[in-house]
Amino acid sequence: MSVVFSVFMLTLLVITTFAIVRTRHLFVAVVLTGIFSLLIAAIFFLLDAADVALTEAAIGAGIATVLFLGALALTGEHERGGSRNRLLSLAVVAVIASILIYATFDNPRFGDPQAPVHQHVSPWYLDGTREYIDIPNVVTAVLGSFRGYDTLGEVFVVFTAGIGVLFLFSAQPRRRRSSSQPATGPIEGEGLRHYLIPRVVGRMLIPFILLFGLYVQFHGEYGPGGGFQAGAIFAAAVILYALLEGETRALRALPASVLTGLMAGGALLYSAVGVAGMLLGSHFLDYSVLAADPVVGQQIGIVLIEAGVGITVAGVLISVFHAFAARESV
Amino acid sequence: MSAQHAILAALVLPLVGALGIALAARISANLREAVTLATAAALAVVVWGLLPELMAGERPALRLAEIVPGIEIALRVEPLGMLFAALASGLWIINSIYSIGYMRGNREAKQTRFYIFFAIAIAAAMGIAFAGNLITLFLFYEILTLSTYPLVSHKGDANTVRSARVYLGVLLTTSIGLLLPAIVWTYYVAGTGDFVAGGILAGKIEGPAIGLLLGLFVFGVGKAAIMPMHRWLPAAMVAPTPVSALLHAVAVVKAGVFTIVKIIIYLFGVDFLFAAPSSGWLLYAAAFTIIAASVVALRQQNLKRLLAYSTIAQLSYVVMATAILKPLAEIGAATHMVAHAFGKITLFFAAGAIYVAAKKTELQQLRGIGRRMPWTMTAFTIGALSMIGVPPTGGFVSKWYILAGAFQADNYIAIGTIIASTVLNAAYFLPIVYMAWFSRESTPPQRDHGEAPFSMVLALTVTAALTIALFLFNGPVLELERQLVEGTL
Amino acid sequence: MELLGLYHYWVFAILLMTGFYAVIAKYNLIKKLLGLSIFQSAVFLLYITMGKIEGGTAPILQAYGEGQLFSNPLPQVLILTAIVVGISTMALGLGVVVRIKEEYGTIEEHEIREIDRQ
Amino acid sequence: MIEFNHHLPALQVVVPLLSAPLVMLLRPAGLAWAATTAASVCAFAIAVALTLGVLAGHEYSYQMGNWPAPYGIELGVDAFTALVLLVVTGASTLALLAGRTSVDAEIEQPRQPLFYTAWLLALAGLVGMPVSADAFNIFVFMEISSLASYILISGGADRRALPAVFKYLVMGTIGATCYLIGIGLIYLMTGTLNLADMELRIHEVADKRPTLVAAGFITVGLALKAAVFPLHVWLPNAYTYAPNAVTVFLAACATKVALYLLLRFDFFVFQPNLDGHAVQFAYFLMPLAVLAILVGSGVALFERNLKRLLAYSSVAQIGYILLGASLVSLAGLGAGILHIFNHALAKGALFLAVACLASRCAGVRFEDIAGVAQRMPWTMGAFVLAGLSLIGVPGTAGFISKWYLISAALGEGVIGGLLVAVIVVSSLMAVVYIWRVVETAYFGMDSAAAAGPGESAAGVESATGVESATGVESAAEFESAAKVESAAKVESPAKVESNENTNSSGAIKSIGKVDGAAGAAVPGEAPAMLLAVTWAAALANLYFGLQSYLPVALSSSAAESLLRYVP
Repeated sequence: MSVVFSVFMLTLLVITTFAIVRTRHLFVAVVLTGIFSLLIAAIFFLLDAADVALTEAAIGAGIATVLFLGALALTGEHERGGSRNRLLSLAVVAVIASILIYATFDNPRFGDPQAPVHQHVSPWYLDGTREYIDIPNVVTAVLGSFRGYDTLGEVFVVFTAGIGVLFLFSAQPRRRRSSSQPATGPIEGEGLRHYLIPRVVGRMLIPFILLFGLYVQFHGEYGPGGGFQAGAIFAAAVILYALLEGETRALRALPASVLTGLMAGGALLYSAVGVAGMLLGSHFLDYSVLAADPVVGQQIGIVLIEAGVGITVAGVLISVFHAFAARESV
Repeated sequence: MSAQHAILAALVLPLVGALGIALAARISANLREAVTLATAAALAVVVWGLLPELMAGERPALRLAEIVPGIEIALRVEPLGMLFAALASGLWIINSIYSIGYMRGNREAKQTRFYIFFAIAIAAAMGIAFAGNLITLFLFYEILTLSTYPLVSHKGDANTVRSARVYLGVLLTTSIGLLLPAIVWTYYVAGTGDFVAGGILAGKIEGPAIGLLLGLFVFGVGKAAIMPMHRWLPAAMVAPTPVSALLHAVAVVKAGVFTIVKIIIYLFGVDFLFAAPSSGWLLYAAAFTIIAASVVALRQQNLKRLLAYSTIAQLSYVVMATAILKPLAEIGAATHMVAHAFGKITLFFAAGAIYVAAKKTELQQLRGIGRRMPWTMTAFTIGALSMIGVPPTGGFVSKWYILAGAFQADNYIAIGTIIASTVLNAAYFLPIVYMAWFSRESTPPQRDHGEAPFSMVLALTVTAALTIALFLFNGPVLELERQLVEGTL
Repeated sequence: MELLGLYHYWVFAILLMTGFYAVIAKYNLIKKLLGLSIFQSAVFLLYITMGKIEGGTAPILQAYGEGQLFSNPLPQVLILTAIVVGISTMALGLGVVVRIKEEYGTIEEHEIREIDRQ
Repeated sequence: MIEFNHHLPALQVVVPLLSAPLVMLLRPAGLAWAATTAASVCAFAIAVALTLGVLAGHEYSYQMGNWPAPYGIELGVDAFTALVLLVVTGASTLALLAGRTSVDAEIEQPRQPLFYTAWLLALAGLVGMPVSADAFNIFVFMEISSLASYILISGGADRRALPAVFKYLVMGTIGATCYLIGIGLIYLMTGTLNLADMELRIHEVADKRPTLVAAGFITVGLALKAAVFPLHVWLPNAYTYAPNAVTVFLAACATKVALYLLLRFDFFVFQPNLDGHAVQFAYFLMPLAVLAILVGSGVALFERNLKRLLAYSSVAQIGYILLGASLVSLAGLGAGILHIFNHALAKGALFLAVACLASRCAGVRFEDIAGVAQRMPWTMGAFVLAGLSLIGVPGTAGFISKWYLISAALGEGVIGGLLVAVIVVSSLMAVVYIWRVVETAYFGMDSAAAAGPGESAAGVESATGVESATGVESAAEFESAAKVESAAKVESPAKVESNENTNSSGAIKSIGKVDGAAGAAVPGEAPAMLLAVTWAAALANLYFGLQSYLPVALSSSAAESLLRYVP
């Protein structure tokens, strides 16, 4: 049953992809990309990757779609130009694809427990998590501690993107856009305040989203979840608020200065935990020295750094959203 | 002062002088020129001071830096280098005296720049003279190229810039394109690039590769102006005359042939090369250059261009003499470097004096000029005679030795070339001498002129005297050269 | 099962190349970015597929007893990172596209090249 | 308690990384600059300390989070790493010290803290890649550096910077993703991400298709990042339209780090284990390297924009590095690695000189810099010096790498002879394109000077002022040239260098005064700080041309460790 379902989902994924590339209507393409993300998240779930599925759903289907739509509002929804060198491109693509498919025939058998992937490093993680960290979610343990340095880097990637968008949009446009906004758009800075039903439903949703975010943030050690997902969910809540109540109000609730503080603060928190390990006589990012009992120390460390991740991700995503949204009204 | 200090001083003095010139120029032009002369004199004292030790058989050496393991900047005084250094430092004094007259008489712009780069070029020449290995030689060779570029492009107008581009282009192209690979090749096969009596390449390389490596070296040293790498020399005629004198007599072309002689004697080794059939082409290339350049010189109407082609021919004398690969011919080659230096600098000084005094550059304008400028034209005559190789001039001495070497080797091509070129030299120099003394001025000059400024006349008189002195008192020069070929005599 | 595994890898290859096609063949910059996003997502699929163990479950230790097989946590961790990297790149890319629109008035590559050539 | 030295590899990354969020919060811009510079200097000091340790025979290995490799992430520093770290941190520090005024001119004050934050992130990413011994961690830091580089380049004043960034972003992302695919396939086959562990385990699966495809993907992905011909198309525009300080920084080191990774993977992981990989590597890269050298130099010959000219020259120089590596010999690889260092020196100094020119000219096209040497003699002096190094004139750093490269090629028989010819021809092309710039700057008609005076009643007066100014300036210039020559001959160049710096700044002041006299019509020399750093970089070319112990020791040791599998 699950095999059939997998095949169905994968096939659907391919079809969606072709549709994204073919359509000339960028709005449609973006919405399809959201669907693509949901589909692939479902496939991840089938492949036992719950954390990844949750992240892909929150970030790929949620945030990315919002960002793309925000950009479309500023750049226009129709693709004018066609394709260049279609045949050549297709040929290149076909050649590389066949190389890749050629490679797959020597791959270890799908799901084979004896595959090198499952034999070498990962069993250690399962045992190590029990022994050194003692939390149920191995993904969180690996993410937060064993490969905590990657995650630190990842926070800084997000941070960099935030800096980048802020930097790009701090430049004054040299010429004002001539075309006006789409006629159906809401009034500037007002959000959907004149639309009663979305507003009421939306406002009811926001506290629950925030609550869910908190749950995902702190439940990450026990089940799927963690700072990235939670940060994205927080951001989603604020973005929803901004859509409903308007930019101005959202910015009043969470001013830009606070957002930059969040961006920097999360990253600093994470780094500070790392440096603390160093100062307490061990290596960078070694949390076991944070408490008398190394296992407790690891747990404290993971909670702290996950908090740092969440703060930065939320700060960056909200800032980026505001940057795109505010661009129109400049 | 120990010999090591003296070697270092020979390098540093001109640079200090350059700095002093720059500083002095802010105070007054007279002071600037005083600094130039003082530096030149000091340098001559230092360099000539090394002579007694060398005569006694010492070979002072100095290591400056090790660029990478096995490759170092090292200096070592040996007879050939000493000869070159003594020549260059001595002529710098005379050239400076002359320059002062020329630059002032001609009201040239940017005189400070001129003196500074002149000093740097002399420093580079000292470095070439005393280089203890190939890489050091190459370093100073390139510095010489670069430091003379501002001198050649001195005027700065479009034509000058174009010619200077040819100058730099040919010299850099040959040095990077051919000389550098040859140097790396040498280090690669021999493991060293030190100049050692008897050569370092014997047994390390064989067959046609010898000829190829020799070719890379000979054509890589563009400064020696072996055809077809000679184009830069006529192009560089756009430079002020003292610079031409520097290029032709003192530093640049001498550095070229000096390098070739040094490479043949100290890297290949005369005997090794003599035994290698693939190196025979060098003699033919040099002989061809001598004849071809002389024929071209015959057709020139511009005095400086004529002198340029004459230089190309005379340089190949040196190369050909070396390529005879017999000790007497090597002595002839070294002597010819000196003789040509004295003779050619006299000729250029004369040309410059004529330009400053009469603003004349073409051969046809020189009718009867001997009566207005007797000192200048007497010197010119002596220089021309030396070029032809008529006694009592230095040119005769060197030709004598080259011929003796050619007979030693039974090399009839060399003998024939020398005879033919002597005729050609006479054919393009003697008409000028004749015109200057015995023709009447066709049109009266625009202004009534006499001799050039005193300092110029003084300089050219001195060099003419030196040309004759080389014939009369050539003992020390030959003694140095005897040491040079000691191992092979 | 064997075939299903291969199918996963083939879908990876197809998605990758479809995305790549959009990047190299399309003029519209947003479309290029969408292609790039698909290109990256395909790699996620590659990693997650290799982490799957037959009969395994999500690597959360609490719920199961001894002897339970767990899927490989490491690819999942890597892909969590890669997803975040992907969205970061997209955000920055979109920012650049918007700025290009403001400066050039178009986001079609060939039109931008025309404008620059003038 | 672990001794401090042990932490150096981690601190190398953490210092710039941690400083980045702090700088973002700093106001005003000057403070952000100061903090960034301080962090960069600090990183440079750490790199120097690591280099000294490596030269003393120490091998650094650091376990992040105290988890043993291959389970945790390991950092490692050897000779090759140290060389690249020196280049990266050195370039950043010089560019920052020099770049204050240049950045002020190109980027508005309120945007600067963000700009400097991105700078530190780029620095952290660029040092994070070489020190990491974990394949995936390298990817993460690659992304940090890439994203940050996009930001830095997008700060360019010209709007063409934006399409350039977009192209770079797309190609960079594809490169990084290809790398990620390669890593994924190797992980699939070996189950590990640690490079040393990977090297141990890969031979078991060496003949499997995914491994081969992985090697291909990693090579291509990194080649894209390293702008290996023909994957270089993102580079010229990105370098041309980036802010000048950024060009100095990135041109000196960004592609070098990717090359480092490329060599590391191909030599360290693949070649000892995959049959015939060395030959494939050579056959694949040697033609590309030769083409890069010839095409890059060839395009530079006809380019009229100074920055773009130098960018194409970079494409050619990357070819040199690859050419050395593609010989797959100790000498060749050593020469290539050495050129990483020496090219960074030469190109950094050249772009610094360009920044000087840009600070006083309307642009850096040939029209804009015609005759500029009259009013900016110091700048052009440094440019000439660095240009000579790029050409490979003896006494400069560029000569050293050319020497080794030619020696290595000579060891290869007939093909070697052809390669020598290629190297020589492209050196000559370098002579031409550098000299075109020099001729334009020294002998061209200076439009600014010509247009400057004569506009007002004071025209005559200011014209004479200009004349006197140029007189003094040219005197000063040649004084400097003389001293440069002398520096070449004194035993302790370090001391000379410091003297030189004080001298030059003294002279700059005097020039400044003369300018004041000449009036504001004609801008004079570049800002003192910028000029001083430019000269420091140019003199470094001389220093390392005469005392090349450090880079040669590092590069030959690096080549030995990469080729240790050769019996």
